[in-house]
Amino acid sequence: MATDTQTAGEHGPAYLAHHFDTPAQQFDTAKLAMWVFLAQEMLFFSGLFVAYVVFRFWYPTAFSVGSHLLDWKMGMLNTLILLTSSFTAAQAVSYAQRGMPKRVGWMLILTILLAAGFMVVKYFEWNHKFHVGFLPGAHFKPDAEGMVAIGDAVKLAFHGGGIGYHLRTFFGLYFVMTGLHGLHVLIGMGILAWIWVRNHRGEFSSEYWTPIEITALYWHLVDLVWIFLFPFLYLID
Amino acid sequence: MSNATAGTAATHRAATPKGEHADEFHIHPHISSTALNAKVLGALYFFTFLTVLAYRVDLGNANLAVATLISVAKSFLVCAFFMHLRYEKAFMSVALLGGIVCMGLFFGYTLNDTDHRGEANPFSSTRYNQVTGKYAHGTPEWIEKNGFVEVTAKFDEAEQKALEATGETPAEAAKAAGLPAGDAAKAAATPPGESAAKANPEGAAGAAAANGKGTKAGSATAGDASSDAGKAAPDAGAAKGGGGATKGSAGAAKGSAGAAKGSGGARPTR
Amino acid sequence: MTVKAGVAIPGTPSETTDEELNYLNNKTGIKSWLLTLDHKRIGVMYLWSVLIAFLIGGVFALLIRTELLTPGKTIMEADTYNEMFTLHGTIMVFLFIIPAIPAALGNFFLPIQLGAKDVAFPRLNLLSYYLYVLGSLVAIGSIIVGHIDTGWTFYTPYSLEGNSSVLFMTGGAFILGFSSILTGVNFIATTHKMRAPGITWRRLPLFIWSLYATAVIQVLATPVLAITLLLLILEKTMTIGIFDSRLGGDPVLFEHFFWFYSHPAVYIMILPGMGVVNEVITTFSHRRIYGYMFVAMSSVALAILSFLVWGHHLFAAGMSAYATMVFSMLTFLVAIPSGIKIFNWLATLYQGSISLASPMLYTLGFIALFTIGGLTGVFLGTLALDIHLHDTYFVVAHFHYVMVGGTVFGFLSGLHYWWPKMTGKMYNETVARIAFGFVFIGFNVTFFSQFLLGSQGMPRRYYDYLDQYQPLHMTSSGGAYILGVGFVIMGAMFLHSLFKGKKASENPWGSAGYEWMTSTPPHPENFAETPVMTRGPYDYELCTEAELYEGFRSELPAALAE
Amino acid sequence: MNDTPVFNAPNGTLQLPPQMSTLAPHVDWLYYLVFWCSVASFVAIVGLMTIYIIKYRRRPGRKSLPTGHNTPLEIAWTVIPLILLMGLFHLGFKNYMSGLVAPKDALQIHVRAMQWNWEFEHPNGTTQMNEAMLPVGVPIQFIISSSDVLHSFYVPEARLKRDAVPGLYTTLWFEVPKERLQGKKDVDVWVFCAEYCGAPHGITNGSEANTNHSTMRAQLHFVPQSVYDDFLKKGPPPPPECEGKPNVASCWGEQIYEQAGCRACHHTDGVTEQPGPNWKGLFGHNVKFEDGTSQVADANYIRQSILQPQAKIVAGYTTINMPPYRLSDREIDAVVAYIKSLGEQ
Repeated sequence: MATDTQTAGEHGPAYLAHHFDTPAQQFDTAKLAMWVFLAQEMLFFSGLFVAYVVFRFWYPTAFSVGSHLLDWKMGMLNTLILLTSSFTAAQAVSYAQRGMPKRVGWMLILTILLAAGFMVVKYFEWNHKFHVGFLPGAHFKPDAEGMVAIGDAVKLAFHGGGIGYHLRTFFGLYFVMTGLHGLHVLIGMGILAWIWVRNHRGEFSSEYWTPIEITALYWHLVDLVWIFLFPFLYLID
Repeated sequence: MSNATAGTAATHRAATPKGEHADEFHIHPHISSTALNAKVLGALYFFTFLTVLAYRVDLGNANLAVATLISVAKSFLVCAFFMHLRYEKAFMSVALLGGIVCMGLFFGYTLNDTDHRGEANPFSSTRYNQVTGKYAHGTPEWIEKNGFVEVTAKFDEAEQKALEATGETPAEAAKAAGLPAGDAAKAAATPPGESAAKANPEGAAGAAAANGKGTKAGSATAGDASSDAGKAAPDAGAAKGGGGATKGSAGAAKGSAGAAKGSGGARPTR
Repeated sequence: MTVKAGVAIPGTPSETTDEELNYLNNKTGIKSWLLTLDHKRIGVMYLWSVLIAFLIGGVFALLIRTELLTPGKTIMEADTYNEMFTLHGTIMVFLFIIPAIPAALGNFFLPIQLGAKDVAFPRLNLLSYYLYVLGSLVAIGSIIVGHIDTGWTFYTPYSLEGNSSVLFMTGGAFILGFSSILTGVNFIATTHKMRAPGITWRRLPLFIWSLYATAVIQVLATPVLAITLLLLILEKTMTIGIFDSRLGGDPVLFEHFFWFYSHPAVYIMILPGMGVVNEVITTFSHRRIYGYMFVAMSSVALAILSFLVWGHHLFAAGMSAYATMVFSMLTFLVAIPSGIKIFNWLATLYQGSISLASPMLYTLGFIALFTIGGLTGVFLGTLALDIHLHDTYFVVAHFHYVMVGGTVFGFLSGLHYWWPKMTGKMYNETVARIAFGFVFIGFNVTFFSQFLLGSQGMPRRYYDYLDQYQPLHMTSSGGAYILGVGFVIMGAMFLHSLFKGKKASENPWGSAGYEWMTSTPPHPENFAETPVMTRGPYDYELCTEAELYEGFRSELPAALAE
Repeated sequence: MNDTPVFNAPNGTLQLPPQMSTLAPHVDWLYYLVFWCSVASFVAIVGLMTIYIIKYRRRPGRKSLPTGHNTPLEIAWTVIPLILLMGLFHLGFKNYMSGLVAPKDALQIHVRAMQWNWEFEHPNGTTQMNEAMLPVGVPIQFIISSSDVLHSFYVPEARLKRDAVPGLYTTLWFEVPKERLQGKKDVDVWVFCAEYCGAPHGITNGSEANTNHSTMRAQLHFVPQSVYDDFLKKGPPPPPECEGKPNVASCWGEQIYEQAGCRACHHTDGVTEQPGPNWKGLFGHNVKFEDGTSQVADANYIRQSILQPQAKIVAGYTTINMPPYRLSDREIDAVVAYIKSLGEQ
């Protein structure tokens, strides 16, 4: 409906859609909708956390053993990376509000780079798990190195010399939780890149920066999810 | 009543602004200073180190609570400052709270089920039966026990002949006549794996021990069972009776590693 | 502007050039429909889509009832039968009943009733529609891929076995879920920020209140369906061991996850129907709704309570006794806001000026049938009775009384009520009433007999049954055919109206509602000028007699208008 | 059991099936309480609606009266139903618990559900497929589990139902009052599967017993305690229909083939090889397995295939997993005899 957008220009600035009366109304509507959408995202992840808590209470030993097989240093590194990227995203919004598009661009690039760093660390982590056979669910078949890593824990979490039944559940949850979070990171990187392009084109100003703020809100949610994932998966005793 | 007119495509917008923002044409946002954002980031780093520190210190069961509390504090910082929730209209917080309440319901009610199964009745919704010492069908433990066990089948040609003709196996006939030799023959004719699965004397004896009462039939079969099984049965029964007596089946059934496996060890292997 | 009917879409404009500008004639051609950002056109596209889904689901229903005429094989084998009821359930739930009122009628009338030019995010709205189409196609694709026979609940571990058609169906439902979420987000933002001057929260039409409550559920519950189906898909493809008992997972956990969404989903289905009833009952009683805030707040209360009671689907499933206790107690609470609504509707009729036009017939039908549906819900909430009645035909009858007697009657009521506004055409009132007679009688014959079947112990999803149940099954099937005839008559009536119908006036029913203030069919931007509302949508006291009765007399048969 | 009033209708009513448990009269009383309350509410609501429609129908010159407000009335119709409903909740929960928690001395019967059969295991290990002989006048606790998908153990005449969940034990109990025998040799009670559990793809007659969800039935034969004790000692005998036949075992085997649900997958016409291998001519023939080995189908092979079907999978049959069937020795021998007789034809 291109014609509508063109005629819409008659009643205000170009970025004001035809069905809104004021930029303030448009801005508030977008932000409100984004918060509602974030509530939706929370519920989406809550399903995974519910499953996590149920099985953690059922199989405490297996979960404890499982978490010791994860590298908490990598987890912490990733936490710091994501927290920093949240900071740069917040800074991007601040600079946009003050009308400094150059700095906005740099902050967006930094955010994307940090996100990429997060994914690289994740790649090495997953790669190691694949390598030693710590795969989700039915595919959980540790090789010799994996068995060494499990070590003494075998006595606790393994049964009759067979496969550790509930370690499979732990790794099933680990891969699904970090996998879905990683997917959100990737989607966020895509959106951030697109916002960077629009910023580069000069679409934003101190009067109009709604998309930057909306994207930053999404990015903070990705950070929030990781804030909980980190101790729940990596730091269990 | 109607104010619709045959308008043209380019109608004039109403001059009166509508909605809740009567005179807000320009947006006046709260702008967070770099210093504030940096302070928040510092606090977040601090909490991250704190949560790792708390993990290195063994706090027992409190570890999960501490980790959760620190995470909540961190998310509060992110929401309030990075996401500007402090400066937003109340509805944004309502949306967030609505989500949190909903999540709470999801957690609370699901756990109210999964963490209290088997409390009204030890057989109700438990993975492990303390009385018979068996895992339910379909659990990994059950599959390991029953899924891939070799059967050494034994088939008696004479028995088959007798059955085809009269409907009674020689063993049956002997049993009916009350001859002990018949029992022995029958026991021998039964493949070992099958005998465990079917006759299951330890199950019957266990039930008797736990309930303090066995049906007549149950005791009779336990008596009939071969001497080895008979010896093993009371031990197993006692062990499992003890398990059944402890309330909160939850402990025995769900503590995957500890209690359940303890009784698993006491079970006679098949 | 020359107007040509580009596509077969309702409200085919007449070939005159001096027609008022409206949303149907401002642009033409297929592209103007497929790429439209106009909420009205998207609403119309939704309407066509859900009607097609309803037709497909209805055909499956008739096949099921035909098969059940006799015990054993009547026309199909057991596996085909299982596929039929699965498709009937999934199509009716995900493709028809959830989007029917909010996405079709709601999309059309929410902005109009708010005096807004469009929903808050028109592009998102179009995206929702295309997600709906995509999800529907993927879901229906499961028929081609293979044999989908899990039932619409996809309970594990049965759904983990079998072929990949389950992946298509759940994948389709996953996409449909996002369509639903985005619509919900859009509606919440629109309701908050797009109201015309003068429309305060206390003057908000009750249809909007119910759509708002629905949207809240859509946003908060649907993501849990998404994650559930995603986990199911992952479980099936990668065996991650969350729902699969063989890997230490818990099948009952799947039921929790599933019903955390699917119970609130029942309110996604019924609340908009209740919203329509509020509009219709005031219009045809010419009376302000009794206890406006009570009715509005009962919608919100239902939305909140809907999250507290999902466990009543699991009473027999091996849930802990604590959980059954809490869930049963909370389930009874749902009866309170539902009861408030019914009592308030009765009080609205009291001392009104009641006309029994076809939309009102469906609304009164709704009240009667929803009462039965609600009261039988009390049976099912009572623990000891649920243990007997759960998963029997009693449950089937109960939810059809709520879903068909409630939502579908609400939808039909709204469709008849708003048809003139949407298409600019009137339909034949006499035929509409005949169709109502068939639908109402057919429905009751079909499903009342199922209450008896269920309490006698006939389990649901049965292909074959003991001979003792046959008389009631035959009655039920007979009713289904009557119901089918009713829908055929109705469809013919609407098609006739579309092409040959009399032109409708702006306010044929004499309603005080906001949406009747604009032209018929509505202006592309709903109101030629942003309206300023000086009264509430139900202030019949403030309307003159001429306003209320003028249009009414001219449009209806004399007998009605008297 | 508890002090809920009872509604006695041993042979059932229009709405409810016969009462075959001590719990049923209590549940039925509750049912009729809710029923009559519902009828009263329905008549009140629809009655008022009808009266209003007639009394306040649209007529010329009559305008609707303005809507008033009556707070006490609204509070009344909120609070009164709430109190009634909480009373109902109490009664429902009490009866639910009495169906869940069995008396200490209950006879324990293990029930295993599998697609599409019910297996009953008596305390001494005797198993029965799709039928069970049980004593009257004794509380019987069924401990239910499932080895494949969800099923639900539903006994309409006892007003009880409990899902069979893989990986969990669930339970219910009931007692058939002695009076229900009324001099008869036994009373039969149906067990249905109430949780959808599917059907094999490509079956030819879904109305056969134990071939899909809708025919997954079992019959409980309630007999006097003495008869039950006798049964436990001797195990299931060959059916009376087979007595006097030239080959008793083969006749019995054919019955087991029908009743235990073998025919859902195995045909005996010598033509249809799906879903499971055909039985005609099987005996004594060489069978090739998935792992490349082969074996002559003798009695021991058939025995193992029944008890542990996954031990040796015939080449080409990997898609459907046959569940293990725990038949008694005599029953297995009978099935072997039946398969043998098919080969000889």
